[in-house]
Amino acid sequence: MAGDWHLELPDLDLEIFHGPFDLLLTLILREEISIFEVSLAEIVISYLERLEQKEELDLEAASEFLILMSSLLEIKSAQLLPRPGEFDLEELTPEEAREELVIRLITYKKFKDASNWLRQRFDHTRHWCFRSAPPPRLVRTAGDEEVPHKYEPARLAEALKVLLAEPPRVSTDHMTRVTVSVWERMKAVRDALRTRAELDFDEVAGSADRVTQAITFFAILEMLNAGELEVEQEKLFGQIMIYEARKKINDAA
Amino acid sequence: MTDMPEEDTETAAGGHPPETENRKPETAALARDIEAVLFISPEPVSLEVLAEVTGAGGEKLAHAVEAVRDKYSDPEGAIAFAEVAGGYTLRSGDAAREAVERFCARPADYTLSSAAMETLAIIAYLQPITRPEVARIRGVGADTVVANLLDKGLVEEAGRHRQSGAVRYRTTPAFEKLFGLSGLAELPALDGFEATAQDVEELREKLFTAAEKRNSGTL
Amino acid sequence: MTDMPEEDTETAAGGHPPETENRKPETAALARDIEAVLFISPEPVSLEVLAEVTGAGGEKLAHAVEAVRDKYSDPEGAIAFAEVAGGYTLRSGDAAREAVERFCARPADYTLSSAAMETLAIIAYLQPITRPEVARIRGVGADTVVANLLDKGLVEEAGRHRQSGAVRYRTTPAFEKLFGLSGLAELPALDGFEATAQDVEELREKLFTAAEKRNSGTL
Repeated sequence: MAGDWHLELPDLDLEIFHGPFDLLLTLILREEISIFEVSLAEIVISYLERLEQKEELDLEAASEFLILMSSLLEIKSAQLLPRPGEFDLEELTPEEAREELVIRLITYKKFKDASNWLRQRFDHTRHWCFRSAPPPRLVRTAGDEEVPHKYEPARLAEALKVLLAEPPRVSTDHMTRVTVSVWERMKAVRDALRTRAELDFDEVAGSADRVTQAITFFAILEMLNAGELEVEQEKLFGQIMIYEARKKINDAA
Repeated sequence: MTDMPEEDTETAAGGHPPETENRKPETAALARDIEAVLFISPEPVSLEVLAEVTGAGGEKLAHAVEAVRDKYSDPEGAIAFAEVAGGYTLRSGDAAREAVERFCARPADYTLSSAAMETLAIIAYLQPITRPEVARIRGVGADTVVANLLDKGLVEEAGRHRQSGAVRYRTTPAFEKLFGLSGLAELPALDGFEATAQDVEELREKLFTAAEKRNSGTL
Repeated sequence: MTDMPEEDTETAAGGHPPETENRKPETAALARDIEAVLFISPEPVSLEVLAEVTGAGGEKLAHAVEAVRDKYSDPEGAIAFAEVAGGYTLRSGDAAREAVERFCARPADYTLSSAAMETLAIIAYLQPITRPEVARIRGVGADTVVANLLDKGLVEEAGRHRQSGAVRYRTTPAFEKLFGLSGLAELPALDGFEATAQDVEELREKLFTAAEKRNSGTL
């Protein structure tokens, strides 16, 4: 991600975050930070800076990060993005979203604690080395004659039937995979702005799935920060209007 | 071994003091056989296999196993006894760790990221479990992490989910070896990590307060 | 072995009797390191490698190696020291030979994991078939599973795919024994599929289609 970011970064060490729930937990449990006081844009930016410093774009990490941010958005989204229904937000009220999140975070935390137990165990046992030598060949005798008749052929047919069965469509968990990139969405916004001066958020992402909406939102935050765009939202739950920065200035002038 | 009345199993060095009378020559020979089998086997050996191979069983076998365990109980020893993955095995001793690591040249190789550790914990406790289920708990896609764990041989496939057809995963004996677990039963009860009602309340409270601030404030 | 009156070389614990003055604690630690390395190494270890790994050399190293040799010199021991093929190694002791032979002669374990069963079914019905095709049908990598089946002698290579050059696999007579089949013609019929060339192609296509749906649906 090219660009010069000279923002004051929030008091966050993103190195310590490994997953969305990690981030959420940390943000929420650290007394001094309320997630609603943390600008998503700043987190995105400081993250991108980090990527830049590493001089390599870890797409895997970037994807994870975006999903992570969409988790954050999950709380904000009910309030930030236009109304449920229009945006297919699964009809979650902010209260429901919060409750859902509490449940998920608690479940996650349980396994996080279990993984810490494993970590301690691992620190102690990781140096163990087991003998890797194979048994001596001298007495190794297994030949075809000794293969027992152990399975019925029907087992093979059963195994294949499982593979032949087309599964019922399960609704895709919106947090498991990112299929769009922030760069793609930036391009979509730029393309849309090429022919006019202003754009409603709905027009670029309104009919898209939730992850695409979230990522489009980050794309806009990024372009906003790069000075490429300006964004207006007149009231809570209101329309988000997007302008190309230059054009708006020109209009004003 | 019949001609060595007081000799202990592995080293001829030095006679034994008379107080070790409970180790009869028979037990010594049995312990030696067990020791040799544990040494030769690339995998942990279960009590059943030891019984099959030595022809001994019950208390006698158990005592002989204990004799081997005792023999390798010195924390400064080169070789140590371990009970992992449902069997007994010998491993390198902790004291020799540095030399062993230099020899294996593997230290960096065997770090596990937090993501890997979390995923392992989830799979260990909830096995068999599918990738989407792991992803849901961690809140992040599990494909790469699970692929890495598969590569390292720490998890393996365990059939498919009946409805979705998604592959389910479970931990392997290699996982138990790496973490020095005699079996999955050795994992502490998950209830022990359960958040307290107070934790839950606190979390809910903080989210709630944050939301209120949000409603009265700005983005 | 904790009751051994004369502490042997590998344990640094305890003071040494005055008569073994050449065995300083340092040598004991060195001997322990050597012993551990010989224990874990699948191959004989040369003096050069030991020098490299322990950082010791010359007389000091030679003495430590001798200490390990001494430790394992009991003809009745479970483990013996051997100098072979330009290196040192540990092997099972002669006295334990019978137990070791009984252990090694146990029949191979032909228990198939569900992953192995699936892979075997795919190969059986669609043979000859390449690994990438198996992976595509199963939706997960097939390398380890196929390698295991090769190890067990249940599948074997059957030339290469003309276009891709990928190795193709087929089942073996051992596979037929394991499933009590007198030939591949005895494979149970799948609904609507005969073992004709045309039907096999159709089966392959159906499996590919189902796999795609499964993978796009559940992630």
